[in-house]
Amino acid sequence: MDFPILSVLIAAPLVAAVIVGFLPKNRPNLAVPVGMALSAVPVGLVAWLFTAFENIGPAQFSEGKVLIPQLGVWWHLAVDGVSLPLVLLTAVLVPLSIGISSRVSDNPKLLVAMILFLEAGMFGVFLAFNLILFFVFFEAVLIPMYFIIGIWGSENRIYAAIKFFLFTAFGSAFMLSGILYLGAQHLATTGFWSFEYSDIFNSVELSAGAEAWLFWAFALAFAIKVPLFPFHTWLPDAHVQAPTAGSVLLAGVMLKLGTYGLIRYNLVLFPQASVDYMGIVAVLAVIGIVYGAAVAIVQPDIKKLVAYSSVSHLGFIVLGIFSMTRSGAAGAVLQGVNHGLITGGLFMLVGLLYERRHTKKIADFGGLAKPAPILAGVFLFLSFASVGLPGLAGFPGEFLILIGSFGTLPWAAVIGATGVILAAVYLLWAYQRVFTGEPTVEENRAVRDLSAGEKLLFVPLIVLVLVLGLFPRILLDKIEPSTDAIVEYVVSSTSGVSE
Amino acid sequence: MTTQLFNLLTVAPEAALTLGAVLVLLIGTSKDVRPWTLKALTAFTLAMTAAALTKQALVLPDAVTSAGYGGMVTLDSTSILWVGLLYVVAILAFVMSWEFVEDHQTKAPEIVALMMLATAGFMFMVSAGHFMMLFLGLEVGSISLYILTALGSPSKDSDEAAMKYFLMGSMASAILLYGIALIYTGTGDLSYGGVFNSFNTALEAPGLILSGPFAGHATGVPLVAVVGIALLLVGLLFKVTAAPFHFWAPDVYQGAPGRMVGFIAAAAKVAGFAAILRMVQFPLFPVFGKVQTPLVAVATVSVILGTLYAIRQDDVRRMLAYSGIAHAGFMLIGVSVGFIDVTTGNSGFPGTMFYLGTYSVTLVLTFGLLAVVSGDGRASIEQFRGLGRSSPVLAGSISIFMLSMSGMPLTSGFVGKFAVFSTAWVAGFHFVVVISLVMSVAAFFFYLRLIVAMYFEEGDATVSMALNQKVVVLAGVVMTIFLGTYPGPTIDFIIEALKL
Amino acid sequence: MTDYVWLIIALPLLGAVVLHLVGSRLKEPLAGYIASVMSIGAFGVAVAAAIPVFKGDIGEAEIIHLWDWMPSLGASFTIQWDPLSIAMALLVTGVGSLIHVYSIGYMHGDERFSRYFTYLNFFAASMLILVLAGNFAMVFLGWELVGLSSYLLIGFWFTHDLPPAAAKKAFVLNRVGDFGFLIALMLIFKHFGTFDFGVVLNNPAAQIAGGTATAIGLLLLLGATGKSAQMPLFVWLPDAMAGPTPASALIHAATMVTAGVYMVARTAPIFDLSTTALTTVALVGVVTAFIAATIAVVQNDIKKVLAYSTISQLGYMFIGVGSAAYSAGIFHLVTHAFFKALLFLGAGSVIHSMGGEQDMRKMGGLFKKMKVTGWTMAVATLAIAGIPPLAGFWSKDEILAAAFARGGVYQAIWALGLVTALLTAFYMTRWFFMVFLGEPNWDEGIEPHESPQSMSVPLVILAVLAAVGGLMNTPFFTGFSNFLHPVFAAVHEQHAPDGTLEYLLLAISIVVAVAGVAAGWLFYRGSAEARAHLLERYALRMNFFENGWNINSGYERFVVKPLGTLAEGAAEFDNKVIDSAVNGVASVVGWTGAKLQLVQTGFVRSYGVGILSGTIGLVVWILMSRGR
Amino acid sequence: MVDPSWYLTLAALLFVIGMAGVMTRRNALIMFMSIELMLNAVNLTFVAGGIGYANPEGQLAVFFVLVVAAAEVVVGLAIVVSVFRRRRSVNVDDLSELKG
Repeated sequence: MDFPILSVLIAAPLVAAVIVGFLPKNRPNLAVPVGMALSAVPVGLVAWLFTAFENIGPAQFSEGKVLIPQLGVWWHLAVDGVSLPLVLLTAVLVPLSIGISSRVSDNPKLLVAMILFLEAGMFGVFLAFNLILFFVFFEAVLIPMYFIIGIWGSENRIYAAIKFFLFTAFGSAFMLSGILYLGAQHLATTGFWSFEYSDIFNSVELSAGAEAWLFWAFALAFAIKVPLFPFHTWLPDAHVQAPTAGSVLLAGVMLKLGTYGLIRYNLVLFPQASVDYMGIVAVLAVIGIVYGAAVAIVQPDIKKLVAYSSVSHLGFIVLGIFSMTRSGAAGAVLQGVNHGLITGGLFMLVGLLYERRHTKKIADFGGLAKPAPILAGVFLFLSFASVGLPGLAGFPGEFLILIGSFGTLPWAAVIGATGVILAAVYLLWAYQRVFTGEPTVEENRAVRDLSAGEKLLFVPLIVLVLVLGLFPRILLDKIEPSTDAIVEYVVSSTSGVSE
Repeated sequence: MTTQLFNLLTVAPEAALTLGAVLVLLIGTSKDVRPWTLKALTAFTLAMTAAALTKQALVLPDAVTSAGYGGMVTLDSTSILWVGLLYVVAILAFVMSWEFVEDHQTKAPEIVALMMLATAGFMFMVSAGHFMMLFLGLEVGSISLYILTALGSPSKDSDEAAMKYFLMGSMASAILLYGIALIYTGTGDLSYGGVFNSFNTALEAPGLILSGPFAGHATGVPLVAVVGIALLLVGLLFKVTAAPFHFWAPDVYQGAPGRMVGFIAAAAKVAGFAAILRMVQFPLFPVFGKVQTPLVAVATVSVILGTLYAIRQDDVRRMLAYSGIAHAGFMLIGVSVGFIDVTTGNSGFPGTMFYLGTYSVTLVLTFGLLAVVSGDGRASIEQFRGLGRSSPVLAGSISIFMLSMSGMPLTSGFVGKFAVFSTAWVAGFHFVVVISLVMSVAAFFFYLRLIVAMYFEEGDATVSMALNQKVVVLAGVVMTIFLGTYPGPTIDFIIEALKL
Repeated sequence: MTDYVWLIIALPLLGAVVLHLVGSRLKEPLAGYIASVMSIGAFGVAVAAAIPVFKGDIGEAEIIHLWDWMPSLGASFTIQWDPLSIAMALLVTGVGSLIHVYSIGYMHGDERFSRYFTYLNFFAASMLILVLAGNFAMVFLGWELVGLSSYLLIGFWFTHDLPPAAAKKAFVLNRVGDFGFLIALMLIFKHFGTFDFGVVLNNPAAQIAGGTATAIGLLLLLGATGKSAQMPLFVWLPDAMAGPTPASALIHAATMVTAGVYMVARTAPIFDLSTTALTTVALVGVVTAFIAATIAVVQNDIKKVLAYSTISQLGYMFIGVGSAAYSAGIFHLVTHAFFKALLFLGAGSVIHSMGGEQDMRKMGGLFKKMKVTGWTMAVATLAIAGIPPLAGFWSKDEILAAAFARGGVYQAIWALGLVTALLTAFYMTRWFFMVFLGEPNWDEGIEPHESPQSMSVPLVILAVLAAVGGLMNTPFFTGFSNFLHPVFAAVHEQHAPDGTLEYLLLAISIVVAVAGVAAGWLFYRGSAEARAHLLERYALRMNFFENGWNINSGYERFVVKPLGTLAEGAAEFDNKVIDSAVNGVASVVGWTGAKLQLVQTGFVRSYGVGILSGTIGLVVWILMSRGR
Repeated sequence: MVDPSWYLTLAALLFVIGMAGVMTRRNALIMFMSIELMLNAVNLTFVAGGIGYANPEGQLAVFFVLVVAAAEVVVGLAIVVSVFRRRRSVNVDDLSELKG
């Protein structure tokens, strides 16, 4: 691969951010359109990558350059079936989240720049094939999100921002110690430092004990990011306080950093431990599914409701990953993308509702479907997608996960399936309370429907949700070779999985 | 090691600075010294110093190591590295605090001269080849710092700070000196080389050097010498504000004139660490095993205490003082790693050196920026509210420096911590590393507080930076990011330089 | 040969999409025409594609593979074109088309006219996906999509309060059923490794033991009870009457609610392996049939009566398939579609002419005003009451006969079924009397009138079907079951007994039906006072039945409330315990920092002490340390 | 001659006394004196060592120490003066505003 497409992919948003930064001060409303235009570049690059991508297991487009030779830190990027869909998701969501911020009056330049920085960081996380490089990006994405929440958030933003930052960083600390251990082991066995994914995978032998604690060191970091019960409490605060763009990217992509890490690192580097503890993780995941849904039902705040629904959905994804089955893993990756699109869209709608009514309390709404039928329609569409209605994007992933996990963890799959009922309860009830009935409050009668520009933002989402619902193969063909290979490896190299 | 009695080159930078200081004082005696003369003279002196440094660096390859004045001072790649770092700190300090100088017409020459003398003193200290030289350099530097703390616009705070600094400092140097004396009584030598040899032989053949008065007092390294080593380290740890020898630092940083603190803090830290590294690399190398564990303990305590203290501070300078204690701890971890493997040169020192370099530069610049906001008085965090909007450059740079100190990836701070921790892990300090990592997470809280104040909270603070300040700060930012993203060559360079 | 059947699904879907995109710009009737054309077109295609099968040119099922959905699960968009799916497809498209046409008149003047037809077309497409599916995954797809369209149509008048709530209730209770369906799917995949009918239903005995079959069967039954409104999940159907009446006719009478029956029939090979599952199906059916009938007796809402009678009739179908008399069950499904759709449309026409009035106590004597409706309703009533030779009689009788013939517990089922038949005849007669006969009790200002052509024509057509439809399958001519036979060839299907017993049973059900009608006639012919007098003596029990055996309030008390409390508790726990723990850690750290500050006294001499102690410590430690 | 180790012991005693002085006395001037005492203890040690090894370095060191001590005292007194000017007291316990 002569053309360093991946490096360019990471560089593009950075350049874009700088360009946005140098826009004339007196024309603040320029930032959003320019930002959207520039963020189309990554979309194009990813589209090209998507077409050039071969449906094979191992990572492709690998490119490397040594950064710290003494410590074996490389600028090593590559993409495989696990990361490609998430890269695609990121590229798609960023322009939308910029577009949804068009009404931000306070220093939009900085906001757009931050979003673009965030995009670069998230690309980095998905593409890095060197543990330190991965960690660097994994931490680096905190900064822009921290600013996004802290500057453009609502009343309680500072608390939420700091909580988000410290909570996540806390987990990463243990992961870093684990990474150091792996590097040191590599030094011990081969005589030189290396944090290269492949090197560690190939030449680091781990004792059972070491593998166990490493597994948990990594798992903690990712579990907090996902977030897995009981490490989820930062999520509602962050979501409720964050501006719309922040919530979209937080739910859409950043939570997937965790699930991605679980597949890429926990499963592959610590297979035996993963198998040993799959039960425990599955328990947490299932608790997350039911618990998140239950809490969502009674949320008086619609944004919090969507946030808790994320907890529930991410539980499914983790369950799929730790089902140690092909369909489970493939479904997990697929569901990561679908959840990103659907929940991202829901958060965009919630943001629009907030713009119109300046409240997030469900009780303050009611009967909005009359003044704003299209908004209501899109909301209902995305709700059903989120509920996992077949034919829409939410279903295939969830279905694969349940089918897969039933093979190895039947009880988990059965309990998890109740989440399907609960999802219908909280989303449809919320829809009923917000959109149906006769609009009683005066403000509700006057609510604007989607403007043309806003409609335009949802077109790609709706199209993708339909396409991925009916033709999930488009992604599955690219995902499955990689996930199958991973699951094969885990199952074959360990004992204890009975499929 | 080529040794000739008068090798001016070995002391050229120090000499240049000292001469400059003397000249500044001389013209300072005339009533009306214009600012620009002072500026010109300072610039000239610094240029001379730079020239001297380059000359040293150029001749170095021919004479790998040379010692002047009967081995009182040594000139090798390491010492050049240290002297150079001190020089950078000094020049940054001059730029950041020049307004301070100009605000105090009458005292201006003294201030400049003292800064030069302090630098020179510390340079001697780090390039010393002899304990007496170490002590003298230390004292010259420290005493100048005492004065700088009290000088300028005297306030109750600066008085108190100066008094505390002076009392504790002189007590510490007394302890250090006593340590030297005991080492002398134990080994009969004051030159690094001599001490090194006697320790070596003592360890090879116990009792050999026990001729003379102390026969039978000890086997291996004589007891007095061991006590001496401990006291010596205490003296040096005091300078680098390692717990539990840190008490003076917060009060001094908070009380001293804000625009001076950067220099006061950074210079002492660099010199102290340089000296400690010198010690464990050369004279104390044979007995390193004895001091390793205690050093790790001190390091850990410093990390924990520094972090926990800093969390509850509302004065930014005081907060940074405590964070500085934590940083001292981090670097001490690197020091106490020592040589994992001498042949591969795989040791904690390069990481520590990198850490020290980046941290000290960051420190000077940060304090400078703080002073831009809060002047010489106390720097309460409220003063920073809303700066993110009113003066983005300053706020942005402060944020980046804060993130670098907190060890956020993509900044040099992360690379330093990463290098130190990775070697520490190999050395087997797993527990220490984990604790440090957790603590550095807790540390995010107070580093981020400043960002919160500047960006997230409403406020109408506005400030303006001088152009030259902007230049150096931006240079510092660039360096922070560059070393954070592509540190390979720099680390290589350091490793080369640290080869003994 | 018939690979164009995908058009059957595509046409209504196309209609839905087109109407959704441009519907708002269309003049009123046009949207209706488009939708109807699409539906009728689908019907035409179905007929065309069915002919070769009728002719017997195609022996076994034909599989048309469209595209892969989730290949690794053997889930694809595949159409299975066999007698069973043909029957269902013809039913859905045929009755559906009539209801489309009818709706043009019924929905006249509604501001969301075109949106209504969008949903109607969408429903048709979904239902066809369900019945034409070639694998379980696609069945599930259709299964959920009909749920969605039912949700949309029930909640069509969303500005009122009741419809949205009813819609949500329907969808959620369906989801409860789907939960079972989903787990059944997991089991199926675990044991068969695919969802393809061809593999799963082709001699499943090779793959699964009786226990698994029972599990799968019961789970599928749970799914069916949700969709087909059986015990204990039937409570959503009466509420679903909040939707437009034609929609109720199509979805909640003729087609969607029968999906469960279709499902059981389709998976007959699995049920065939487990008597337990099969018996459970029959029991659920008969219990539901009976309970619903008792409730129907005392309802006063013209649509509620029909809703409960639908539940009751679905119960019959479950008895049928539960007695392994699959073709009988399907047969009743078809005939019921005819007369129940007819009844609903008639009710719709009545409501239409009464200006939205639904309370039967305010009707009566409409027969003179609405001749067409009146006559057609008379036919329908007799048909459902089981009066020969109308459709309902044949199908119901065959089911009961089969149940009787199966013996054992099934004969109890037969008995209860007979009682239910009596009730059915009674309450339908009551219904007819209260609406059409007796003296008018209309509110003033209401001028009942016959409905427009677009409504009356479908009524007539359906009436004809309801009258003669039964002759498709009689003890004397078993054309329908012969047609379906290939589908159930592999399973042990239960047939009605032959000979004298057969005629005996026939006679019994005739007697029962007539008795029921007579009772109703006697009771409701008399004066309202006498009735009222009689009723209040049993008022208490009446209330119990009127409230549907208090099942709704039972759910409210024992399911909804507790779950709500649980959720509240979880939220509380999240807030009070987990989050507090997180913040607790932070505050502990802060507290430590604050306490430590006390050590930094500010007194220089105490600093000295600190340094001294540190020094001593270091000295001692270094002296102690073993290292060299 | 006396065994040099006695000198060391004495020096150690002096040093400890000096240190104790710094800890215990409130008056800045007396604290200076205590520090001087510590330095003199050091000197004594140096001299003793010099004698013990019969090499001049020890004695030489003493001169340096004396000079440094003198310089220190000068600075110290200057600071004391400036403190006294403002607070009319040289009691170090009054200097406790910077804390926490």
